[in-house]
Amino acid sequence: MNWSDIGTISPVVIAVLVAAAVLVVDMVAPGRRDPVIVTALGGLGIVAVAILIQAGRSGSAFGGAYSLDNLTVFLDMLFVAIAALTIMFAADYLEPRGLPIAEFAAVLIFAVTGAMLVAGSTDLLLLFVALELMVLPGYMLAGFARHDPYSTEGAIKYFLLGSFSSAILLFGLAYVWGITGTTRVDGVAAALATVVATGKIAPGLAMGLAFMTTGVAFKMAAVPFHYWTPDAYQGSPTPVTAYLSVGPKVGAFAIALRLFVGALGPLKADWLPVVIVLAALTMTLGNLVAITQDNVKRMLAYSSIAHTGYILVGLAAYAGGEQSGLSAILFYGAAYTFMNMGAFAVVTALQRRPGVSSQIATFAGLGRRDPWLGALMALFLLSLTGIPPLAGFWAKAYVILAAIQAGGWLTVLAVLAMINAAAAAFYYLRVVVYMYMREPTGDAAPSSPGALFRTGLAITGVGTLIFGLFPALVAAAADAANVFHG
Amino acid sequence: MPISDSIPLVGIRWDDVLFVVLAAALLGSALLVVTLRDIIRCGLALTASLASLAGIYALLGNPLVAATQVLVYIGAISVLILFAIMVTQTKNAPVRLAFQTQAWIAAVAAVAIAIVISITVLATTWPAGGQRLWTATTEVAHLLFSDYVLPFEVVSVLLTAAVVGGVYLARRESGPREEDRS
Amino acid sequence: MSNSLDSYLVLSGLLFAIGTFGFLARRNAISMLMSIELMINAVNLTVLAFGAFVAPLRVHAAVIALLVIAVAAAEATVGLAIVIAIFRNKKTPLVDEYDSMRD
Amino acid sequence: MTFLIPLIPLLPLAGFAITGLLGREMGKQSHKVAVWAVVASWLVAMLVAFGALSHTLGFDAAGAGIKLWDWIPATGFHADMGFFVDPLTACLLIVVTTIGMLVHIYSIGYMAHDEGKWRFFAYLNLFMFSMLMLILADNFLLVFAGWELVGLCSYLLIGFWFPRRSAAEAAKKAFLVNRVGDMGFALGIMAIWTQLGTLNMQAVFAKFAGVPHEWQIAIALLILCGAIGKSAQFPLHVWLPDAMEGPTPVSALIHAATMVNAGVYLIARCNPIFGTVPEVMVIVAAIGIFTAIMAASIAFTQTDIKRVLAYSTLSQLGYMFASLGVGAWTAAIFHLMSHGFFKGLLFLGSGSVIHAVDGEQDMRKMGGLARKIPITYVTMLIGSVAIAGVPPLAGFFSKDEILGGAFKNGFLWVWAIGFVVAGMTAFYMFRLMGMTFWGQSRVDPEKEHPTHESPPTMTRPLILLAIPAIFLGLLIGFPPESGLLHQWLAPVFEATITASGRTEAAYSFFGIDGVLAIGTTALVAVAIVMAWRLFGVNMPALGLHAEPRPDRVRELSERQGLAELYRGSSHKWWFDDLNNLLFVVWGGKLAAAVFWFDRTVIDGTVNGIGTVTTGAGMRLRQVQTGRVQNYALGIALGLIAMAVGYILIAVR
Repeated sequence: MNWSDIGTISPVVIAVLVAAAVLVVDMVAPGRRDPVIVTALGGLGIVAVAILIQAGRSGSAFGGAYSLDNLTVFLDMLFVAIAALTIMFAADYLEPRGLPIAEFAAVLIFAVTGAMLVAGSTDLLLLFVALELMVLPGYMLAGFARHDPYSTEGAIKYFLLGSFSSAILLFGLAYVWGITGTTRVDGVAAALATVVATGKIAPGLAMGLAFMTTGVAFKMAAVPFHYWTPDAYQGSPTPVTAYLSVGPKVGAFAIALRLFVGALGPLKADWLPVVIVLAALTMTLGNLVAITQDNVKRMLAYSSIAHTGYILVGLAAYAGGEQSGLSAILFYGAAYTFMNMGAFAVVTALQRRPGVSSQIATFAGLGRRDPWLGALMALFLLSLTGIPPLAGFWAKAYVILAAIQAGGWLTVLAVLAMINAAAAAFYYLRVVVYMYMREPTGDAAPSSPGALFRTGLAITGVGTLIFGLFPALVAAAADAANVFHG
Repeated sequence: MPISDSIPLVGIRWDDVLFVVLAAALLGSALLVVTLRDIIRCGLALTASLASLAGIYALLGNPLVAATQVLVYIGAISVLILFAIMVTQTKNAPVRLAFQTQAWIAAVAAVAIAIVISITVLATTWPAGGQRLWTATTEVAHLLFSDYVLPFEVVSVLLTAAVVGGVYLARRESGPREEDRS
Repeated sequence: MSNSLDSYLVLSGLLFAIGTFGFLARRNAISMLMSIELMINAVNLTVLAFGAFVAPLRVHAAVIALLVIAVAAAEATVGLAIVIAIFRNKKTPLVDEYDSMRD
Repeated sequence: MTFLIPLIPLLPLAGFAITGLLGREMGKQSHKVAVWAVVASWLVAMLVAFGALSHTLGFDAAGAGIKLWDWIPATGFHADMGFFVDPLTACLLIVVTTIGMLVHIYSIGYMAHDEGKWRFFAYLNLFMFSMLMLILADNFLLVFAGWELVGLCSYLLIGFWFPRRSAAEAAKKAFLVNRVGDMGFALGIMAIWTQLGTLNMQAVFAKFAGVPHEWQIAIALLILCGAIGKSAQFPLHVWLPDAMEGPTPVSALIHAATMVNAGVYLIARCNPIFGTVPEVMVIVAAIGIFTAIMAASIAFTQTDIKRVLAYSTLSQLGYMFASLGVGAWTAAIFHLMSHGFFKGLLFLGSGSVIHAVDGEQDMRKMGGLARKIPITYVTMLIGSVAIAGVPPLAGFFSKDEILGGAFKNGFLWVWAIGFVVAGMTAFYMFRLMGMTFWGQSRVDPEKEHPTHESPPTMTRPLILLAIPAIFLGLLIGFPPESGLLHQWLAPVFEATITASGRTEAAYSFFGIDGVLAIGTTALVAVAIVMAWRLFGVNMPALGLHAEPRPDRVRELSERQGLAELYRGSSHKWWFDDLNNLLFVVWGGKLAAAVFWFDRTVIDGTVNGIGTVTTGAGMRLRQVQTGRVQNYALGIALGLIAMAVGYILIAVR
């Protein structure tokens, strides 16, 4: 360890300091909301600057355990944005419920620190530890409304299943480590390349792969390892759901990139069929069940499963020989972050007053009650549906095009993805129908969120629109972040 | 006088005997952990199985990890047991039924997992020598603070985060009890 | 026997399976936590077994095992906190009674 | 002047944004912004269309485009945000902006008392934006964007009167069926991209000959799939009749004059693609002409005035498809334009009728309205004459060119069916006129009294639309096959026609063309007379009067077998009976059978897919039991399956 190593991970270090600072500020001025928010958002701003300073540079630190490259920069920026948006949306939600913003922000920033470390990990052990740092705070955030039975129930389900899957993942990692003899990702890849060159892979390695894939598939919420998603998402306080639906999900795909593409790349012919099956199941089940949901939060939870499926199509396309599949994943992650957080933010806005449910009836007549909120929700839902020219359209187009380019079975997968995208219109538009084609229900009060909240909504809305109209910028960044060329 | 490697006359190696004894203790106590009805006894069985594991670690030539195992887990497990007592001694939750209705399927699944692991392990030729190696503590310390210093630091952050969040969640405090219909 | 990697790996596999069974079959949240501890310890046994038989992994195994123990401790902390929180709300440690969200 | 092009869609978009977000505060004035936006857009569009058609103002014969920005310049995949205007686009611009503007004006009166007026105008503006994007786009992706958005607007507008359950159902059905077509279209776009590496339309057309033939067929079929969905051709036509649940201006604008034409436009636009695959062209012709006769036969027996018009629209769109299929490209666009005007007129007229009789749509409860709502009556009569194909109104020329094109390009069967459909069209249109405007009033007594002509904002667009319904044919379609329209569109279709080798003989009045025209006109005349005799007529100015004979209609439709055909047949009635037998009895039975097939089989399939999907979802959601250990068991089983899978892969 030396100073240049610290410099390389400076965004992570700063993020930890920000979390600490938030707690300190709360101790100095207990129960005050604004100093905490200013500290948290300002700190995240500094983190963002620290990340951007590193843009374009590349190198590794800690003897190859951590890699600074465009992928790290891209994902780190995304994670910081997710954290900032979550805090913006959470403040207005936590306050009326008497939940402390300081602990929330600190735990959230810890989680995001873990995600940022995941993005840069090129070491199996660091990857696992960073993953735990990402998910453990997530369990606590899910149960953050600790007097709410739903919140704690979601949290314990999430925690138990998450720990179970972590153990499974760790078991698999141990075998891969034992067989390849190193924890460094490039070392693993090199060892596996010789394994592949010399013939069949050993049964022990196959078993290890199975355990690892299961663990990662769980974190992504891929079917049939998705069960935690609907309950955890529905039970969590809505801003937390917004965070959970993008943060750990993008983090899980970061793991997939570092682990499957980086370390297990030489075995891609072996994990490709598995990913294809997972993608097909995930898209289809997520969509089919989402159609039947009457609770918008739960519907969005199932739909987030479906989106996992689409993203997996990009991974499969990569394994099928199409490099751009990975750029597609990154673009999808960015687009999904904005539109999905936006959708959850609107739900949050409606639930600002405690006791308002997220049943679809809550949305009745929203388009007339509050044209701005309605229009934004419609924008997010249409983008999630994949209607051009919004962000979600390009996201889907990218992964599907990559799959078609890869050819073979992936063409079938691409067609399946399109069928699923078409079916998805049903449940997203159902909400639009409620907003614009139903009379408002009596007790629905206007939401009128605060300025901070509105800023967050504006950012997600503009992001969804801009990513759709000018996708070039993000696409170029995603392309540059695809460091696995060649 | 050095003791010979194997038991005189019978010809079975001493460390094989030790291994069998420890393995049996480990599996037996682990089975007790998952089958005993009384949660306090479960906790005691868990302590026993973790202690057997510590023995196996020592047998594997890793006294440092064995020692850590004993220290950390005995501490952690006692907390678990205490907590189990605290939780289960309420009148509302007697330890009536320890098992899920799906216990049989669970048993089948667990056996299947055991079989899968065993078969694949046995079917694989490991790149391993036939002799156990001894690990010196200084080497471990050196490696931990060179190659693995970042994971080590991250674990410390992780523990901090766990404590911050854990204290918040577990803190007893008279707050407004909000019912959110979600 | 004690000088064969296979026997340790099979042993750890059995331990992992026992832990899985406990996790799937026990109704009490605390029992489930204990089962997870068994599973994580099975992983550590695997790691140390590799370390004891594969020369280049020797020292690494110990480091990994130590860090995994620490992670497990953090996980236990969070788990206990969540169990306390839900116990306050639901007044039961039996997880199959936590089923207000479904379908 | 190409810099003006982006204004055409952007003005309605701005109107949508302003009206949508601030409309509620504007109250009674909420239509102002929307209407002026469309009027401004119309002015610009006229200027651009003038330039594109006269090859001035910066346009040349091949058209001109404007690229706004690189939409997506990622590696290996490129698309621009750009517009392209050529004579074909210009023709569509004229139709879309003119009718769009008139419908906006009409809606001021029609929606005057609806409290959701601002929403309505916002949606209409959004629709105009989407539709204009669709026709102006210079690449397939942008077309697709417009394609999806018009579908969305149609969905919102069909369901506009949401308290009516049927409206919501209809909206859902329209969306579902359209998604099927859209998916085909999207797949087609992807196929184009994998084969050619570009999505710019002109570039695609230039390079398309180099694509392997099986891919050419696949691409053409997939695009056709999209066109069928949007233009409501068999078997994806089921949504259009139900879509009549929407407000009538919507039916006029979207479901008659503009959006449903998108499919026709798309195929015409892709003529270089379709020109290379004659086998697909035959499919296009077959689908088109089958839809034409099927829908016409159903229109015979419908009693809801808007449904008659809806089936009529299906039938006329079928004509256009048939025309495209036989290679009479210009005729298809000609019919698209003339149909847009007179069908828009008919729908707005029907809206005026419905308005007059206080929301009644059943023609059996109308009758004798000619004197009470004279402007509506006269303009609708013009529309009916035009659609029936009476010379020299617009429909005559365009329909005649289609039939002539089919005949001369060797598609005798298309011509024969089309010929029959021409007669049927005339018959059911005058059935509609007879039941609505002539004869005795059957209006509910309590609705009888306040029956009144609509306000000027509603009648003026009718009058304005009647003008092109009369003169459009003469103006741009005369002399046949060498009129203005043919000169305009020659650069667009020339290459394809030459490549197909079907350089038909020029139109000659005293050759086969004249004979065909006379034949069709005669049939139309007979059909009209037939309709008069059965359903009545009352045009004192022309000295025409006949009372409706409902008893006879009933009797004819109840009569069975050929034996009765001759009973009491005098020479005078023979013709009448035969034709009535054909039209009313057999036609009625056929119509009933087709209707049954349509509602039961096709509709049932559509609904069935929805039910099956939901059912599967319901079953799957039961997996989520709420018990965490069931979930864990699922994960464990998944783990075992995955381990087995990986081991199988490893030892393979």
